[in-house]
Amino acid sequence: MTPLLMLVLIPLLGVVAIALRAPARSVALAASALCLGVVSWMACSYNAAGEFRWEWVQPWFQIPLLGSTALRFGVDGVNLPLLVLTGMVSVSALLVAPAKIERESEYYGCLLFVIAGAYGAFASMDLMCMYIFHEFALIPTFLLIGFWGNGYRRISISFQMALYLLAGSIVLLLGMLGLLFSLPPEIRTTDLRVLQEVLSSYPLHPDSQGMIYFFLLIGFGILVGLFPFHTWAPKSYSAAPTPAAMLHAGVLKKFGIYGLLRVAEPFCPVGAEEWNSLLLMLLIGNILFVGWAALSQKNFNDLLGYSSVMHMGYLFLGLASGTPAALTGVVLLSVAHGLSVSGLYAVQGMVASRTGEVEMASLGGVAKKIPVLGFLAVILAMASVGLPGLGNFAGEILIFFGSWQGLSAGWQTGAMLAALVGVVVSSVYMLRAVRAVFYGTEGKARIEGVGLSLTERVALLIPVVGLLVLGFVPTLVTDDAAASLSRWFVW
Amino acid sequence: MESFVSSLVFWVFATGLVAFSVLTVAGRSPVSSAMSLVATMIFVGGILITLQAYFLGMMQVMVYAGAVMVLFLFIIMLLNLDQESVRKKAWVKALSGVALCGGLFWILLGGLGLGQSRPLPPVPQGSDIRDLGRLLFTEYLLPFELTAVLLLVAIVGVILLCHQVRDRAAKKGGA
Amino acid sequence: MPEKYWWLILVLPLLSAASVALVLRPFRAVSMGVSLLSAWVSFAVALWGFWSQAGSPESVRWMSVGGLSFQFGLVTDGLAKVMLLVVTGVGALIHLFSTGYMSEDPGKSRFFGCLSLFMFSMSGVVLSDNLAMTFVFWELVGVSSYLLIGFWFEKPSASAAANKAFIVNRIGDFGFMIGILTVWSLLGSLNYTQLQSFANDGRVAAVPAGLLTVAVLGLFCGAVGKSAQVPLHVWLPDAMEGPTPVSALIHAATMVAAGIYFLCRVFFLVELSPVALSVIAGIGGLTAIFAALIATQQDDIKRVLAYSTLSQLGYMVLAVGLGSPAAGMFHLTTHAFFKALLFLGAGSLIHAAHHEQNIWKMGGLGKKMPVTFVTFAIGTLALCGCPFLSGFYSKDAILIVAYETNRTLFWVALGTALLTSFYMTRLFVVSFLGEPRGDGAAHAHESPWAMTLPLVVLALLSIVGGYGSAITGALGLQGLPHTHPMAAVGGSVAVFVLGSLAGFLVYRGAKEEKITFKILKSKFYVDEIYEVCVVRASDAIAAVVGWMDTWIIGGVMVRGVALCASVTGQVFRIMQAGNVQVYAFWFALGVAVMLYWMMGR
Amino acid sequence: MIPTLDHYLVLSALVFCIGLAGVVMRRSLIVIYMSLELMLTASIIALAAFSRFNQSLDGQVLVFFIITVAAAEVAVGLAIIVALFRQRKTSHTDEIAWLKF
Repeated sequence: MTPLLMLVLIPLLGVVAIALRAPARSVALAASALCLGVVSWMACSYNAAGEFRWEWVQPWFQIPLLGSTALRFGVDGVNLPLLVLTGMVSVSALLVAPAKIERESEYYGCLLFVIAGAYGAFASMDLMCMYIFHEFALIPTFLLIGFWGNGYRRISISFQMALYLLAGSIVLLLGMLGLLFSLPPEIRTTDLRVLQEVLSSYPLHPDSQGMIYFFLLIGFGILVGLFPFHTWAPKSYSAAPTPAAMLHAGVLKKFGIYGLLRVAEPFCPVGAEEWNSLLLMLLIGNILFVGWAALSQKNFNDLLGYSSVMHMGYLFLGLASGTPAALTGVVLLSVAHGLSVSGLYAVQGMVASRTGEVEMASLGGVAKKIPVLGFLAVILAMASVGLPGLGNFAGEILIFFGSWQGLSAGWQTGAMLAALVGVVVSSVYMLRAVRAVFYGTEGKARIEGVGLSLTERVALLIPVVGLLVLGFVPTLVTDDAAASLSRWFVW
Repeated sequence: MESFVSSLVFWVFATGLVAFSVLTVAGRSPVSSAMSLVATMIFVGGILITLQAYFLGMMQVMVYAGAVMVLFLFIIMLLNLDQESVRKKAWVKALSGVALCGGLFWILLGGLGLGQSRPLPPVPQGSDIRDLGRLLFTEYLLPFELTAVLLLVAIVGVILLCHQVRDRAAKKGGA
Repeated sequence: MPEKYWWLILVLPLLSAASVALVLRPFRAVSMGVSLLSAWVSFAVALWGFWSQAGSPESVRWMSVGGLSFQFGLVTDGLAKVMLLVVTGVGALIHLFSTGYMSEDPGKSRFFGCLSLFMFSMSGVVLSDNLAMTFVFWELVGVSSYLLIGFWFEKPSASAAANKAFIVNRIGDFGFMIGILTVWSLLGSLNYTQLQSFANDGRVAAVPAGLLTVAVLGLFCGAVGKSAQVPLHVWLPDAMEGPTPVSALIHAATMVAAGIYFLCRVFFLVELSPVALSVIAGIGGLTAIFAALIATQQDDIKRVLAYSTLSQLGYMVLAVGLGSPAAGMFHLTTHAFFKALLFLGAGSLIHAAHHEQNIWKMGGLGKKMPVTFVTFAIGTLALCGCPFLSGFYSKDAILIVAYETNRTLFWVALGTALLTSFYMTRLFVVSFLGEPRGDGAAHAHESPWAMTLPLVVLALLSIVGGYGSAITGALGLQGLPHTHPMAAVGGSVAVFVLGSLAGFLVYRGAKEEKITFKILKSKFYVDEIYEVCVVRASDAIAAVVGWMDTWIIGGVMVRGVALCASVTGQVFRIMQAGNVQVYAFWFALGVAVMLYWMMGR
Repeated sequence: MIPTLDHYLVLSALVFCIGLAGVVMRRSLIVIYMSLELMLTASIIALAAFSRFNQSLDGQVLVFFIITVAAAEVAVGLAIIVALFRQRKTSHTDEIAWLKF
């Protein structure tokens, strides 16, 4: 019973317990806390310097053409931090989840499904298994937005999101199948580690690599919110209930990046080279276009959605440059970004529950009425803007230095400059939001229910403490990540 | 000499057949088209006779001209259908129908591979009603039984359709 | 093992800030005490460090991946020791002053927490031994100034000023990061000592001049952002929204000086690109004259002092640009003393006159507040360059350097000196002499000892500062002028006398503003220009981009796909006419087409 | 002119197309049914001709089956028309279009 299987099973058992009329919220909280315990135990006792640990294989079903698809779990320096991120965000999301809500058991059941899907997706070492777990986590998000979301257009938004992500998954599936079918039948397997060894010794044919990489890039890009395919993200996050928005923006979005890092970049290096200029152009769009779109947002919820899409641009910049430092920066920044975005969504949820208002124009004076919320919100806002001493900055500086090494061609430094301008733009809209919502005197929206309850304080403390630890001691993540990446990539 | 007579007979029947079939299709009132259909059936029987399929000729006349057309007439009388009123945009439908059938006829001609002179050989020995019966009850026994089942199903179907109608009428009448 | 003690200077303020934030927030007195203690202990360590020859402790590894590794070590050469003395010394005095000034403010513990955070990040800027760490503390200093400017966040103007400060600093840091990345890609290292060795053995000279200029100008752009030079100076006057001790500490003595300190720190790189030197000197001179002109027309006492700081910073940058960082640093040290004194004096005036900041509503405070009066007088004289005071020596050094190297900039500097003594005398005369014009000023009384003691100490320092050869000697920087050409020294004395006399004559017993220049009073309309062509323009772009995002990408592309799916559905629906014959027709047509196709006609 | 196989085939094609025209053009259901019968008889002619041409009786057996099937089909068809007429009082195809989408 390896810990990884426990990570997936505990939430599912939680769902079963909820189905058997157990009190939904406490079961969900217990399950996610238990998972966090398991994950942190794994994090502490992981000292294999980039090697794989706790591997576990369970043959699942045989697809004649695709070779043996099996439940393969494994952990190394790259996906362990993401698992820890999932643990932390899921606990803080469930702490923020409201106690009394109609149809409570389905609500917490869906949340647990999302958590199980996320754990499975990040822990799996098998192409198909990764894909299936990700789909497994998408459906409950669709339900969560549809039933318990906010805003009168949430039904159409949840449909748009579900269809958009399914289209993305189909493109992704095309890429995966292309990858599998370009292998000679006898060695065709979906086991990522075997694939990595096979492909590092004799790589695929260059132009088939180009095609595969393109499909994988667009497929993962849609799941993450790459520039032209990002419109579903801000709308669906602002329509989603707070825990769902935290889990989806904080954790599930990172699956696309993790996929690109684990599958697309190492297996098709020639393809990556070929599509590099396209990716750079799209990520400039991501940073500048979405950045300026964020500037024009009037609603605190949409602003967070646009800001999380914009920060994806930095992750893509790291992936586009492909140097060891940049890729390690991608791992670190995705963890830090996951924490800061989920924290900010938690703050937004608390402000919205107290004032019932989301428009920034009519908010104000929250820091005066609830000083603790103001204090923690400023820290989280500063983190997402990239203040040194907090995790995001360490990730961003690694990506900037790494991509400055990697991107030598003239105009590619243009992409770098765009990313740096993005830092200024992100600080402008984030500070405007903090000023509009927290500073100043009370706006039209009355603030009642003064003071943060203990669960809300803990829910916010988890990301803040995580960010501070990452900011001061980033080697917790970077050493193991660098070791595993150098083992996984062929430089 | 007798070949001249048989060809004459064929042409008479053929022209009659075509004329009356046009009449059934283009007939004004249903009764007149029913009557012309009876004539067509009789001419088809004749054609079969020229092909030395005497039993089938007789069958055609008796079953079709007799039973089927009587059924038609009975229904026409039962429902006392009136003249068909010409709809406003009728010419569109007529034109497209004629175009379709002309095109189909032209295609069929192309497909039939005419022009190779394929004279009809003399009828071999043993091709009369007895052989037909033996064939029917040996080689084609299964299809034969199936047609029996088919007819049974048809009868049950008809009863079911019409029977229900009367029930509802009675209930409506009673309520 | 005495090297370890250097870490105390960083660890103590950080611990005090963290303890105030997490635990001590409700206990105001305790948090004030903790922060005061940490400030004075770190000042003591700085003093010990200044006299002892302790080396710098070995560096700590922050992060290392492949070829790229970020270390965090301390540099403890002469320059750092002097700057550290200034920072911690002035910081400790201002901590003491703010115990009095902020005594009745409810958010006092938060204020002292932010002050400790600032001390941590400022000493970090001074002590860090490589470019990456300097950048880290650079941004931390920016954030702590954001928190302190926006201390009274209920006031919309304060939070707007805080945002403006942080964003303008961020724009400066944008250039700074580009400079760091270029230096790193050109020379491969970030560590100052290594870079210094590269410069010495000529590797830097081998670098293409254009790229080196870009790197140096990038680094200078960071200094422009932090030390509020002309293009990015707009945030400093608005930063006066913060409490006065904040203005004194951050916007007079320490933070704004970080830019000049950094320029002196990397001067071995700067001097290798003459283009960059001339740009730096040009911007320095421009800032000096520009700010001095504006200062003559300001009515708010803190705005006058803010613009005077701007113009003195211009002086220092001018000195560095003219190739003598030593003069710049010397002026920085002396300026820190008397500008902090002037700001604290203004603070005690405001505190006494019940938060009245307009000088035309003050007046006659000299008699009521003797200690502040005397100390403010000393500060004003030092700033104007009155002989035998510290200001005279440091400003004189810069004038001599300007006189020897670049004559036009010499006249600019001289003109600025004239304007400086004019507006300082105007300020002094209007606020201290004559009768009280506002009711606040009418029943002002002397501030408590906690506020006046630092004034006296700073006044002594402003007098003694000029003679401290120990300071100039310890700097270890080159470029201090040895000759004293008569024209420069004579000119500066003449200008001092002329400016103060004019100021005194014009404003003696004046009831309201005598000379008004519309353009100067409204600060050359720079704020309005920025508002229109930067803020409003980017909001317009944002609106267009936002509209495009929701309608073009979100609407046309996404909805478009959905639309064409439903349109094809509509088209096929028309075929299902419901009429049996139409079906028969289509059926027959299908058969015909298939036959036609099958026969390959 | 001795009638060869082609004559019969042309004849059956002609009758078939006339029947089809009737189905497609006429509006009343009964006439459509009659033209349907016409199409069936066309196939009977062709089958008989081939059976004669190939000198085998299989064609004729098939004709036999066609006739029985046609009979069953007419019975059910007319029952439907009767039921329809009783329900909707009409037998014109363009008034029977309730299955329209």
